[in-house]
Amino acid sequence: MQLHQNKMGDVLIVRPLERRIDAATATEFKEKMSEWIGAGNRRIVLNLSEVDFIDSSGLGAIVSSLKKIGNDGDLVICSVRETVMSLFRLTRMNRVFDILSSEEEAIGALSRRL
Amino acid sequence: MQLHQNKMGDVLIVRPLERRIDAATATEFKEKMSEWIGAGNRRIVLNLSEVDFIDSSGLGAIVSSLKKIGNDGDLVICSVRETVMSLFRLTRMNRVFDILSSEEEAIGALSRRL
Amino acid sequence: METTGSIKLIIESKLENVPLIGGAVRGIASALSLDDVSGYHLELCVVEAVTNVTKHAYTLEAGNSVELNILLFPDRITFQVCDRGKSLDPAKVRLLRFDPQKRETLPESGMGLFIMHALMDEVYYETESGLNVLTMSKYLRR
Amino acid sequence: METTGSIKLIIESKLENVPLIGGAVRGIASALSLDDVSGYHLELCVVEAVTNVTKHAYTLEAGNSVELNILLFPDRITFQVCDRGKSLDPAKVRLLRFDPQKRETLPESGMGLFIMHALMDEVYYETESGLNVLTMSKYLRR
Ligand SMILES: Nc1ncnc2c1ncn2[C@@H]1O[C@H](COP(=O)(O)OP(=O)(O)O)[C@@H](O)[C@H]1O
Ligand SMILES: Nc1ncnc2c1ncn2[C@@H]1O[C@H](COP(=O)(O)OP(=O)(O)O)[C@@H](O)[C@H]1O
Repeated sequence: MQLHQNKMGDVLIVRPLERRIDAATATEFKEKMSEWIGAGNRRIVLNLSEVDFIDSSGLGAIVSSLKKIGNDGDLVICSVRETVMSLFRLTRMNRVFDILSSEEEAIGALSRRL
Repeated sequence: MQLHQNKMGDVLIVRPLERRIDAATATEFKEKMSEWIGAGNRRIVLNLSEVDFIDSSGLGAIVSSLKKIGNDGDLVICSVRETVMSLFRLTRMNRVFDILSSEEEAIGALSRRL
Repeated sequence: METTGSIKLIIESKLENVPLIGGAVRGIASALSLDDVSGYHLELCVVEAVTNVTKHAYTLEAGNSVELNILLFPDRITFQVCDRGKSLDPAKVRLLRFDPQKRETLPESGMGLFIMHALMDEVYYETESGLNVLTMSKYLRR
Repeated sequence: METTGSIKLIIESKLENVPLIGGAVRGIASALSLDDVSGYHLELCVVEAVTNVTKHAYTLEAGNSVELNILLFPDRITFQVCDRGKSLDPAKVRLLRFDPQKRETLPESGMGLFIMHALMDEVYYETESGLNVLTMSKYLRR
């Protein structure tokens, strides 16, 4: 699974370049995120603009990253397609994650916090 | 196969309401067109805006309608999607039919003729 | 009721094949003129079911076959996911319970069966002489 | 070369089932991130092949099965359309010849094989002990 990453100040922006986060790719996603969190990244924006399919394994991997960050940081999500958004709503994960429309807004939301 | 039809002057405008003109629907398409041509319609606009799949049977049915009209009329096509357009090009049928971008232009093209 | 069309899809039990079944289901939904979100929901339920068979019924062992029958009826679409692996223990079907404010309570797995039950109008599971069949139906307004 | 994924699709020989195979192929193309026109071309070739089997190999008689294997390789996608009906006479493969200015010369059929040969990179047909297999491959630039 290819993940594009770049940093804006102390915010890490991660953008999966593949259309699917599913059982076949979730483990790799989780491992890469875990590595970056382990390296000290505590404020992360996950840009889902390219992703048009997430299943429960993919969602689990995103939740796992949030838990790994712990309580002194946050994972904010942006650019979610209508299809994928329906999964966040169905599982009530839209109440767990801040979901913003653009990358700029997501960075802004993280910067105002802490 | 559902076909929407209306008349503008002596021009008959036919718009298939289904996404596919294929082997399963071509016969019905051909029969309905044949009926309308038999009833005296000689200038016809075929609006393909809803259609995102045509196979060789569907294309054959459109060609058959043109032949049925004969040489004292015409069948002009409009609102063709890029996908379907590639079939007209591949089979050189873009040199047989006038293909216009909008219904207005198609009606205009037919009205200027004869 | 008689079907108005049907198709059978078969893959070998490998996670790399699951996106092919998923893509096929989404494409069929689109050919049936369903909207994007409905197509995603059908793909999601089928992917959850096929992934479960691959992971749990066949414990990620390749060389087994997972079969999906898609049956179209005038008023609904039905999916049957069939395997000859370990059967599902119905006790495994759980509610999705967590406190959005408490990160440590958030689930990282166990959401698949919940999703299928939430999105489909009918879900049932049967085992007969070693064949497990998960049947899911969705009524269509068209 | 080893496949990176494969799936088998089976329908009964009825024209009403062909859009299901077509939709599935287009959905798989989209899951592979192919663009719309490429997806349409793959669907078109498969639909032409499956329609031919239904119409010509099984002369529109229901109750027979048409099988499509889709094989993914790192550099290409391969489709095998299999039937046990009447075999294709290779003499039937014709060029598409007509004068665009002369309506009476325009073809109303006989374009299917031309389309498959024009859009695919490789097309071949084999019969072995009653099994007819049409194999079509398309190289992918990804
Ligand atoms: N097809 C199946 N065959 C056998 N066991 C299954 C099957 N589907 C689900 N299970 C069992 O039910 C549990 C819950 O499944 P699910 O809700 O899909 O979540 P997950 O797969 O993430 O664990 C699985 O962990 C597994 O033990
Ligand atoms: N799978 C097949 N099995 C048997 N005969 C076939 C098959 N495919 C094609 N043919 C023969 O080749 C001819 C040309 O096929 P095609 O170019 O697809 O045009 P069409 O199907 O419109 O006739 C058909 O009319 C048929 O006689």
